[in-house]
Amino acid sequence: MSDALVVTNEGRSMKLTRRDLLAWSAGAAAGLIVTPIPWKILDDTSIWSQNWPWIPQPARVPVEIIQSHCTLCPKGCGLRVRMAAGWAVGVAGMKTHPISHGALCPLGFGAHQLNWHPQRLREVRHRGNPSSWTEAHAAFAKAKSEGPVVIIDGYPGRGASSVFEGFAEANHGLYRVVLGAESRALTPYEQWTGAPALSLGYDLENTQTIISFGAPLLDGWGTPGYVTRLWAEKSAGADDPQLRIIQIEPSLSRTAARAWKWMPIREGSESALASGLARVLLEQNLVAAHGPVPPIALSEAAARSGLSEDAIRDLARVLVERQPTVAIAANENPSVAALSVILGSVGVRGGIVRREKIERAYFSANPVIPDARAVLIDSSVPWDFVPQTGAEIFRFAAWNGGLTNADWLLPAPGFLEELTDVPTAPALPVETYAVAPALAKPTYEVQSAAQFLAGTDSNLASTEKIIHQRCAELFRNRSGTLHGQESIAIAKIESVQKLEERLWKGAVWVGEAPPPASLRCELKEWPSETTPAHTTGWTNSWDVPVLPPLASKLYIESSLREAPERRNA
Amino acid sequence: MRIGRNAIAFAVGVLVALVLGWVIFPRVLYVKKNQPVEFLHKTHAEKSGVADCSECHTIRDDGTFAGLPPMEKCAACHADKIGDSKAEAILVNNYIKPGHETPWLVYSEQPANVWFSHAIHVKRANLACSECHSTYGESDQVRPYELNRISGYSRDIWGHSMSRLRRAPHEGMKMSDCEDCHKKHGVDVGCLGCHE
Amino acid sequence: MSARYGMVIDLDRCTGCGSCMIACASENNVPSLPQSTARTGLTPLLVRKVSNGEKGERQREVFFPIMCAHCEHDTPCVKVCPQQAVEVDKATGIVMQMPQRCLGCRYCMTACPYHARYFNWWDPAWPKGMEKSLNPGVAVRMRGVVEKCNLCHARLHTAQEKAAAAGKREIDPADYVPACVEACPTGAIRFGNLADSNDPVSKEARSPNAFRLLAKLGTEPKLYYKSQEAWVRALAESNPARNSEVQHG
Amino acid sequence: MASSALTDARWIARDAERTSLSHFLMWLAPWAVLLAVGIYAAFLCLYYGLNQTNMDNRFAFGLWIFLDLGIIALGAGAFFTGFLVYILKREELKPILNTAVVVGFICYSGAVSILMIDVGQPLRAWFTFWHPNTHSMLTEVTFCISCYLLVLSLEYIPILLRNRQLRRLPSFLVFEHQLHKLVPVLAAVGTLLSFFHQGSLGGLYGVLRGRPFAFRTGFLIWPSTFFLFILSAIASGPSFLMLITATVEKVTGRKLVPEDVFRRLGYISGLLLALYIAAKSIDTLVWLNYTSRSVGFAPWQFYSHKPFGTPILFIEIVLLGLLPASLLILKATAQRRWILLTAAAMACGGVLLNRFVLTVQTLALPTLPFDDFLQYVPSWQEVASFGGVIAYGVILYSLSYRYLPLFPTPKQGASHVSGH
Repeated sequence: MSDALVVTNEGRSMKLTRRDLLAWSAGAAAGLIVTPIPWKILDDTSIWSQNWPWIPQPARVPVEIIQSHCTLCPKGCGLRVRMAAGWAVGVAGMKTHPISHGALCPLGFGAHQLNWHPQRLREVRHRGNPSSWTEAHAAFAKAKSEGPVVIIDGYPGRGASSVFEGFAEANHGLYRVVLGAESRALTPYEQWTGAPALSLGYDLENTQTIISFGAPLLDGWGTPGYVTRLWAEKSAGADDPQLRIIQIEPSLSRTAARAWKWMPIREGSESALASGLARVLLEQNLVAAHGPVPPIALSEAAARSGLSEDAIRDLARVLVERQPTVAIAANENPSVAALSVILGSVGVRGGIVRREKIERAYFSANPVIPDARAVLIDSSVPWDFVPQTGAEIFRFAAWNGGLTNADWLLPAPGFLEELTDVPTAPALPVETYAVAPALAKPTYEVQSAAQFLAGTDSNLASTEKIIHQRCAELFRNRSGTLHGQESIAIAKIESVQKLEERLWKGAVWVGEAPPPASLRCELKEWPSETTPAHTTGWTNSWDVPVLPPLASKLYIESSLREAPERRNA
Repeated sequence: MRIGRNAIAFAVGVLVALVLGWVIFPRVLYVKKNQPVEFLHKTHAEKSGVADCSECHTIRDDGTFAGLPPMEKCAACHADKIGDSKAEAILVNNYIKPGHETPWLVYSEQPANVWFSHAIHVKRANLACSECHSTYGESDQVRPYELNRISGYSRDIWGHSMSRLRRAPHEGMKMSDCEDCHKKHGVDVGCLGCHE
Repeated sequence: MSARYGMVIDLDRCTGCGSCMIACASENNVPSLPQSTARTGLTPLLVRKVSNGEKGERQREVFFPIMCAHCEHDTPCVKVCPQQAVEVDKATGIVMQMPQRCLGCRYCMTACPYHARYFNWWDPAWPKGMEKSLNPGVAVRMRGVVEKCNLCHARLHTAQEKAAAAGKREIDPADYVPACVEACPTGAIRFGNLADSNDPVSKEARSPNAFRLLAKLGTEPKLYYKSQEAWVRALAESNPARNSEVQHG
Repeated sequence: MASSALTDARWIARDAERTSLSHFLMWLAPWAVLLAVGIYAAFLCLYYGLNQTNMDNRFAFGLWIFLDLGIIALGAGAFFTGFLVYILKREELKPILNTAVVVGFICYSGAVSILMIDVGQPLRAWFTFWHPNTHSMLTEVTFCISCYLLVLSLEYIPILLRNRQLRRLPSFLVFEHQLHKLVPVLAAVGTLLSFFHQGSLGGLYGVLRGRPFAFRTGFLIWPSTFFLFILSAIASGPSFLMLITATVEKVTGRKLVPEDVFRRLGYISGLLLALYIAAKSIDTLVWLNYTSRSVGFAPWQFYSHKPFGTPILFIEIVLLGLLPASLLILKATAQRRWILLTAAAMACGGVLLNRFVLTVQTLALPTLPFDDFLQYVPSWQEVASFGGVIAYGVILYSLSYRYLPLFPTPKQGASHVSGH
């Protein structure tokens, strides 16, 4: 009762009571339900969560597909680049490419993102401090006026390479090359055949047995698509394949896991086993050759490799079962090369052949450079090449590979950012030539080493000029065929312009291989054993110092591959 | 008496809420923006005799839709001022002469996750542009672009009526509107038929 | 006509190079985040290394590309999603995942026996400028939603649009090839219409060496594998292994 | 006035004696801290996303699913007591009715809030209501739980309105009176809803064809776990209520409900537990010999991963099932209060273990031939938000106990609806 009284009193008074407030808010709440406020907010916030402003979305622009070539390493695989608004938004392999057959290495598929890699070199740096191109030019001009310049090239045979050579000749400098593992494996033949390593290759199309001493044949060796295609068509899954791949390797690598036969041996015993095999072949007259006989007893070869003597004998027999048989080393290994010679597979169809008639061999670079005023390192040189010299070092690179002793770090064009030509890939049996035009807008103020040199020396031909000369040469020689959307013999092409048109659209010229017999080989004595430099699995097919961000899918977001150990870092 | 007082308070509450929701809220939710140039479809249809939408809003050979015509298209006629309207001056001086694209505000802009193919709707289903874009093609004045502050969408997606009950034919471009039309034409494309 | 897109993966041809994984991620604008690990990363296509557990010379390894198997019958993820963010497309048989509808409850992930569904634990992000390299056809997903293989659906869109522009109803099969299929250097991954008995892929799917993982669950996956090696085929039926030789991808 | 600033006496029912405010606040303080930490953890999860948790692509459900299933099972006491009192007219259980409602409300609101933290896109959670997939157990769960939470709130309000101060508002008095008439109806509705979502929570894992360890066949669309969950929930619910009440009696040092209520609850709990264990055993046998093999999996290999060996099966069925059941039923043991309570605790433990096995172990087990067994340790954020929910429960219950008539006070009769 008392309650009621209180309330009526309040009722007369006009002052708001707690009760009025409660009634009011109850009404407001009830009213709100029939307004758009709660519902629209519910809807719009959910839409907002579908389009968070901080999440980047690709622009709606038409996509254009352009055929070109990968220039990140000397393999030069054919590319299908998806371009949108002047940027590469995706890469795939060029199906019509006569060598790579539409294949790329896993890293190639992420290459279009490399130009924005956090480790991209964005500015000229001098001993760690920001500098400018003018200062770099001045410093280089001064250096070359004071003494000889050594130029290191990691990708010989390009137009840029001949700019380097031209400069070296004109300025009493030296031109040196750093070869990839595949080419290094061919160098032993140089002194036995007189043909430069870079003119040699394996005629794998016609090979029946490959004995690989740790070469990652199915994991980025040579031009990936070339070998893997052969393997897939002739070998994969078959119990008695047309192409037998025997992998000699301490651990079960990708190649070993997929090879026809895998023989685990002790670390570093490749040479011993190769010599041992050669000895068995010679002693049991399994081969035509009669010498030289390797100075190693079968027992020793067995002891060092960890295989039984019988296993080695059986292996020797297998090697001659299906010939031609080539022995391929992971790196420079004279014993393995000599085994190929004993097997009689040099200068024969399906063996080691000569693809072009060039006589001059390149001098491969020695890190120790005693008397030079300046060393210029092209961006194609692997980051692990660290010159030991007192000279001033000009290091071109698109990406920063970590620690370096270079005085100058000079930002080079990145992926698809400059016009370059694509010479024959290492270890191929035929000559090829292609062109990779500049597709993407240069992301930063960059200069290639060739541009840089041309800038210092006005009467030096530019890369572009040389490429045009080469096209003209190709047209004059009238040999070989051009593989584009359709294949056409050079002889059938009307003009240089037409030829260039096709090349700029991604066509590949393939030369006619000289007869195998043109390569003569003479092995006087069994080569002394050398311990080859260790090659690191998949990354040896990839010479740029950084990996595309998406590579993390392979070795961080999955355990498909081992993380490559960072060089110098 | 006691009840009465409560009822009044309650009613006041309801009223306040209604005003807030139906009158004030829409004004707060949407922010009005003006087009960079006062472009009139009607004028172009009449003066320059552009008869068909596709003359400017083309579909490329690969089926992709070019959307709004690029600046060159305008420049073809408006390289120099035609007449001396204010809009004309803005177009020529601010965009065509310096060669900037005109930053049009697209009323029917859909978010990134929506995939809409004009080719399929126009060429295969033979829908008239007005089916979705209403009579905008004949508009003789530009209306401001209204941006939803929360969702960032154009108001045209929801439609003008807040309740969505009294909205004009061909108004509204929410997913439900697409679905209704698909149902009407017996088309079933699934989620990814329209989403990226 | 209603297609039933599926794949046959020839494990004998797979060298485990991983090209498909990167091509997939690149096509679908999948980010590579420094924080991601093998547990939390986004790999709509994941190649897993499996060993036969033997030692020495007799040791063998095979690589299993694992992706959404697009189960045809009683599809586990479709059944469990509370708000229809997953559905089997009638026209193509593709199991579709709608990130914009997804509320991130992850029930579908617990339902999927192949662990082929992935959660966006972080907001996607790219190094400065790299967003320019994103594929225009595919919308980037946001944090807090599930994603998986949609069989490169953006490419189907492009093909459909092209067909429509040419006034055709059916797409040209050559216009619709998923990124992984396109990328495989050895042609191990084959893509085709299982409903069409003349399609080489559906023929292969019926070959004696073809098998499916966990087919015994009765969900009719449309992802087939094939191998000449018996121990590999045996995996299809075997119970989960406990030995640690088995590598976990 | 000055005195009222220091004390909250005018808010406490006249006939209930409660400890001093300061003493009460001291009791709340630690829980408040725990709650604060929990809220911070929840904020981290919502703001930065679920990378704050330690879940991953294969362990996509973590601690929270176990927590949700667990507390919702224990919260079943609410609807079940309501069901017993209003539908089965078991008047003698009336004294614990209010406490049952509050506990239920706490469990369910806690579960829902945890759920909202643990989905990736809470802003879109309402899509489930707008675009429901009627085949999904989770849809059923979402609908039933949110509806039942509403029901619980409606049941909670009248208790709330019986607070001494609030009752002074006549209109509320009327409102409360009306609502109170509704309560039996609400109880009925609640029972129905609860039956369904308890069941669908079981179905949640039971339907997972892709997870042979959890997959069950069943009746119509419902796998056997659907029914097992209902049974186990109503079995553990009363035990949990008993534990709560006993704890409150211990903490406050007051006798709150007549002893026979305990024994009654224990007896019901015991009977249902026995029934559940029987059903569970049959289900397990069927699964071992039929279901698991039907999808081509040898059932025993699921138990071959330490620490989830066969002992876990024994503990779940015998040690924390059969044993407490008999202890609760048998007069000799049920007489002794400490045995009764221990048995109740074991019963709850058994049901919790069941939820754990079904959720966590299922995810840890491999499915692909080359999968391996997974480990998962929750991050502190997960644990903290868990703790936060518990703290929230304790605090809300303490407040309710202090200011609302949860238990009949000695002077009061059984019926005390409105007025005074």
